[in-house]
Amino acid sequence: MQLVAGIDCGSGFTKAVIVAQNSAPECSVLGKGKAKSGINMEEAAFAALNDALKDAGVARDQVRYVATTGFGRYGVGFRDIQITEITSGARGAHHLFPTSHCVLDIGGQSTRAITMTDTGKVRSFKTNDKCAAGSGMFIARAAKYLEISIEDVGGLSLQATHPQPISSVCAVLAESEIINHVSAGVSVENILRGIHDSLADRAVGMLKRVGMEGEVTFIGGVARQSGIVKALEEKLGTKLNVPPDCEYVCALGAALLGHKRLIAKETAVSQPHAS
Amino acid sequence: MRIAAGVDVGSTQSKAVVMADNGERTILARALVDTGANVRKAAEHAFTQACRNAHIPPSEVGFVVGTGYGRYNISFGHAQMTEISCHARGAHFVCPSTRTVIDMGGQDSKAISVGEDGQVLDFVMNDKCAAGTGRFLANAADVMGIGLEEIGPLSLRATRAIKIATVCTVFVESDILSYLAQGKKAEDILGGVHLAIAKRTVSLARRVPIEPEITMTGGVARNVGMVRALEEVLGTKLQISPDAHFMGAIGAALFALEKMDQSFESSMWRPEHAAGSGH
Amino acid sequence: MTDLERTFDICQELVADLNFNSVQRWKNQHPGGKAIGYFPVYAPVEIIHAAGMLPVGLSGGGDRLDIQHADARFGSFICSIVKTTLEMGLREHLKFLDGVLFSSICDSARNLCFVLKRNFPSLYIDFLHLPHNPSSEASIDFLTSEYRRSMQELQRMGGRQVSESNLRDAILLYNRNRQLIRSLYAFRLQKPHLLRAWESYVLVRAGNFVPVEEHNSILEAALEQLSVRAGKPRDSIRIVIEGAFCEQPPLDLIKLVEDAGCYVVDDDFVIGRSWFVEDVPGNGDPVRALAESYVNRAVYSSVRHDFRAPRWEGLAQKAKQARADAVLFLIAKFCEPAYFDYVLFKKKLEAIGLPHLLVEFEEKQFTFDRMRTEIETFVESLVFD
Amino acid sequence: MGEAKKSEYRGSIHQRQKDLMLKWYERLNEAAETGVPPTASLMISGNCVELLEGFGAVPIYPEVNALQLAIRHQSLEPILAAEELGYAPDNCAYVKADIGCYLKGITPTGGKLPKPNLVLCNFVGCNTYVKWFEHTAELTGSKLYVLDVPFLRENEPSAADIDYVVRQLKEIVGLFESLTGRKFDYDRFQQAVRCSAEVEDLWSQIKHLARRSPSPFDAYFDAITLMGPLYVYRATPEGVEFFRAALEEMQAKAAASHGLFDQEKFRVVIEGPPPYPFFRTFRDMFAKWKACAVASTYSTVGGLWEFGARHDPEHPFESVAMHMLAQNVTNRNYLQRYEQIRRYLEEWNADGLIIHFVKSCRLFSAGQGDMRDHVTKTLGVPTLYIESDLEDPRYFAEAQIRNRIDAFFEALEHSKLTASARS
Repeated sequence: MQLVAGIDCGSGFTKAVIVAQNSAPECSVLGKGKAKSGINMEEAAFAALNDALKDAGVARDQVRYVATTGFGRYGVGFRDIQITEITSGARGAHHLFPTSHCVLDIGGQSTRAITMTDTGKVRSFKTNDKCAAGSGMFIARAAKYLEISIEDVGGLSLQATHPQPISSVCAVLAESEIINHVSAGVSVENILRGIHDSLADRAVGMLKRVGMEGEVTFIGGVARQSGIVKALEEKLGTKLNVPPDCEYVCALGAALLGHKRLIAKETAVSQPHAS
Repeated sequence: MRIAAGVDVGSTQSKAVVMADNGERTILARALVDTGANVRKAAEHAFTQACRNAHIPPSEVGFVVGTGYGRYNISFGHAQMTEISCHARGAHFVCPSTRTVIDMGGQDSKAISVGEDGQVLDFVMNDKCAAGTGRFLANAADVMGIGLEEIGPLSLRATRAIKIATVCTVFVESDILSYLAQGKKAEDILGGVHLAIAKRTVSLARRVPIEPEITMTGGVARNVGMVRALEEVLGTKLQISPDAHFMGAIGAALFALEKMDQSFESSMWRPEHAAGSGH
Repeated sequence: MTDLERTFDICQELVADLNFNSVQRWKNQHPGGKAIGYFPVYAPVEIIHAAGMLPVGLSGGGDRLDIQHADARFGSFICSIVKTTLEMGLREHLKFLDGVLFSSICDSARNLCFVLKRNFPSLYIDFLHLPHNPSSEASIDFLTSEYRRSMQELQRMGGRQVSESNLRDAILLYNRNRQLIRSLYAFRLQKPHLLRAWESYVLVRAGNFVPVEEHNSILEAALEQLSVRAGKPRDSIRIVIEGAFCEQPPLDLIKLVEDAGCYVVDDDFVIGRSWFVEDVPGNGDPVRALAESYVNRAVYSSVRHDFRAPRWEGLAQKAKQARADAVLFLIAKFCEPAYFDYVLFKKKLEAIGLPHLLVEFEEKQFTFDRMRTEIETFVESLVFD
Repeated sequence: MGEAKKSEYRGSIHQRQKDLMLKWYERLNEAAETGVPPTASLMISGNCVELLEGFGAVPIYPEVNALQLAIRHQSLEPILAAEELGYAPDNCAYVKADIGCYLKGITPTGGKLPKPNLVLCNFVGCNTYVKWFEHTAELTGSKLYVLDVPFLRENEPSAADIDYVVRQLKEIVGLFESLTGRKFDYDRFQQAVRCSAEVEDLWSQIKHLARRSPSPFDAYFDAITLMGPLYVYRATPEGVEFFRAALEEMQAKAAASHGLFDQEKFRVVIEGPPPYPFFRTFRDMFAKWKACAVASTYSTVGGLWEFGARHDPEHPFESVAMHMLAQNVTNRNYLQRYEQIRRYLEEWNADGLIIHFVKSCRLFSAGQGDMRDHVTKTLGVPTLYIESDLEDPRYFAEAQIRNRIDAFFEALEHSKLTASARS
């Protein structure tokens, strides 16, 4: 049994997934783990991996190959290969929803729209540019300012009666807008839904720019917020695929791609004279 | 004796000052509360707190001037002034030789050229894409997981301040994260952040003539790292009053006292908005 | 260190020198000689040379100059090169220059021309209107008279009388210079593993700061040394870079592109140095020959409009000739001509099925993590199944 | 405050202005349906509408369409449509709104817009124009001609500049003849130039009325209302008639000392285009302080006539060329704009300058910080610098802009009070 680990070194959390190929042609997930990212990327990666090993009930030395992804992917010394989170996100999403050709990934620092081929290979992508108030961090900060916990954001947003849109495309100005809404006495629910609506608008714009078609898979930590899922579904006029473990999708994709590399490598070794 | 108050409702904190005039104008009390999501309440809270600190019932305060972005929410206020006028007036009161005021507020930073009577001669505020504001520092602290009060002192310990090219908060956050990932020291990153903001602020402040004395007002004046960085870029010492944080409220209270002295008539005094009537 | 590496080092130093020591050196050797800077993209350097002056190609402050004054003069949403150029002036980096020429490339640069004029009244500053209507026969007549006007200005501010033979000599020298650059690009296109993009970039850009005769020798020597350079091909995709014609990307960014798995087989860095696709004719009226070459012999560019030969066709052809797998648009932030052209370039590339990626940069950037992710993803999407 | 906040000049000419503009859109609709009259796309700045009159052709001004849309708060949708196509967030939003409208079939009145017989790019300083019309031609498949006007880099255009423009104008005549099959009517062209000269004279007189205190109208906000007829009808008898009526109406106001407010408190000069998506809100921010714009640079993009320049029917081609080269704010250089502002400040007796930076338009905005430096430090005139956009609603930070405007007038009022206390 070939065990491969994928580790996604994100700005907030590091996530690890362990996959194995059993008798089925497809890989299956044995375990997953998580650790807070700190100043030392390698430590966090190690902790997340251990957590995943425990979850899978396997030993470290059974893992044959480690693929890292995410912004800290180069900071992990024990990796075999590094892959960007866009490539891995697309691959992971494709594994979970094979009929989907389009991914929206909203993480702590950035938002990405990706389209891919039938095999899960990236066809085109777009990441949010300089002045997009479209990341999870932005919502977290707004929640802090509004004195509510991040877990409550999704639910509260759903209770909005008159959403107050955030029109600015710059995160700094958008924060000012929120403050001005608060000053003007707008309710927290309406502000939150406004933020979700605006984020959704921007995400839909990005999806259109990459040439979205068919069903959309929504991954990344922000996918947990029911308010934005609803806003997106309304604007797209279709249901979204939201994987239950939405924040593990990149780690999974990395593991799957790592697995592919491992097989390719071993094939090459066993057939040294093949052209 | 005339008693008046100034309330400065900022995006993160609300400040109130009660002043008295019996020939000489003196500060009786101050109060500081977090603004939070309910601006009206915060303003009220700051005001009553200041009255309590001054041992004066609110009913004895003859006139209240509101300032700051939340000024139209002060239900008990009699007039509103922008914080630009108030900071200039406050700084002139505390340090009469002030000719330039630098303030890094939560929503915008400003440089004000002040005349001999404390009047605003010229002022400039941050450009759109250059958030050299207090919020920028708060976000940097946030991203690094360090308390806002700690970043200034920590930045002073920088030995090799890193270079930060952008002052866009969105970009700077990813810059900081990648520097952390590269194993750079927190103090060096913060040293770089403070220097970058100082440079950007001064670069824009040059739109007004920057002449001594330069008084720094606002909450960021309590950040020793920022003060040091600004002094370095300006090449001169800054005046920092212990009341820096209250400067807007002091200025507002001074305007309120002047209003009670009916000799100074101006349309500025017209309470143009009942609270919440929208603009 | 090989001679070639030493040459790259020298060129890199020239490019990084914000004090223009090479210009100072030339002035010491030529007492009374004047140095005339020109803002990108193109200037008729032959005329400056023929007037006995040293043309100096300006290309911003790069990542070596922090802005302390210029932000107050040019606000948000204005590209970096405009600000760093003004900053260089305000911080006395341009004091070795006796004049600066601008041309009709975009609105920001044009306004900078007049802002400089106000702030540096003793500097000779001129604006050349390079025509946007090459379809009209009148454009050659107009540009000829525009060049003559400029020639008179240069003479008035201390240049020598430009004779036909001076100008012909200058044309020959610069024809040679452009031939050498074309050879360099042809070499890299054939053997990209032997000449990295940043190497050819500093080789070419160094010509902005030294006399053309000297640059010609540098290029000749480098080409000779390159012909015997050895190296192993890498597993890289072939890309053409488009969009960095004015503000220049940081050297680290160019290196990053290659490290991410790309061979840069063609680019438009410092495109003004190889502005003509063939030699400027040596016969006839040389002023008219220069004007006529601008109208009929120039490369396609986002700052030159020629509706007889659309720029997107030019890019498609370039990519085809370079056997490119993809096009990378490196666009300076707030560069409106590049932003606009991207739309029509994109349309054309999609029509011919050539993948592309758009990345925005600023000359003063230090960290490239986001870009690295995007460029690596792009390469991964072309390489992996 | 209701009275002071809602001040605006409302005369009978405002209704006439609306009628004229509607009629223009009707003619365009007619052209779309029948192919007659022939049309050409044209840019506002330094336009050569007289040449079209020589063919009985009607201009299409994409900028007018774009700004109409923004005033009605409908610009964001087409802007986003254009961004989906690949336009950058930092591209000129006028262009994006126009391209987006084309893609989505949106027109200002709901009527049809014709496919122009010629996309005629009058390049007068604005490099974005060239890109814009190139894209328009690509989209519509219409013939493109770029009329290249040398920038005014010296005080006066040279003989070579004028010759270059005149030769191109004549090329356009030949081209338009072959595209439409219509013969160019020189007499009609000359007549059009004559009308223009007359309209320019009337318009200039109107602008000079603002030198009085109180000014009978706002030379920024009201002037913009009158700009539509100025560009569409300048070269026609209808235009002459309209501006004659406008002048009479305003002269009557001026004679009765009727200003915009019960008492005009501040006189300002405004530089830069307005934030069309928040036109009303922006105007109210000045009205609150009883501040009247007595002059503006934006109202001279189409032509700068208050200092004496006019079209000349005796030399129609040359005078059209001169107009394009030297008599509109966009083709004049930045220092000439400083000088224009200085004259406004002095001769129109203004208290201060308002600079409105718009991110879309680098022609206007690149370098306005230097302009501010010049006006405050060299001329010693109070100046306010604010930023937003002329078409894109996403860049208008209302609370911030209001705060700055309030602070500016607070300071101005204070200095006026102390000045009067001292005297």
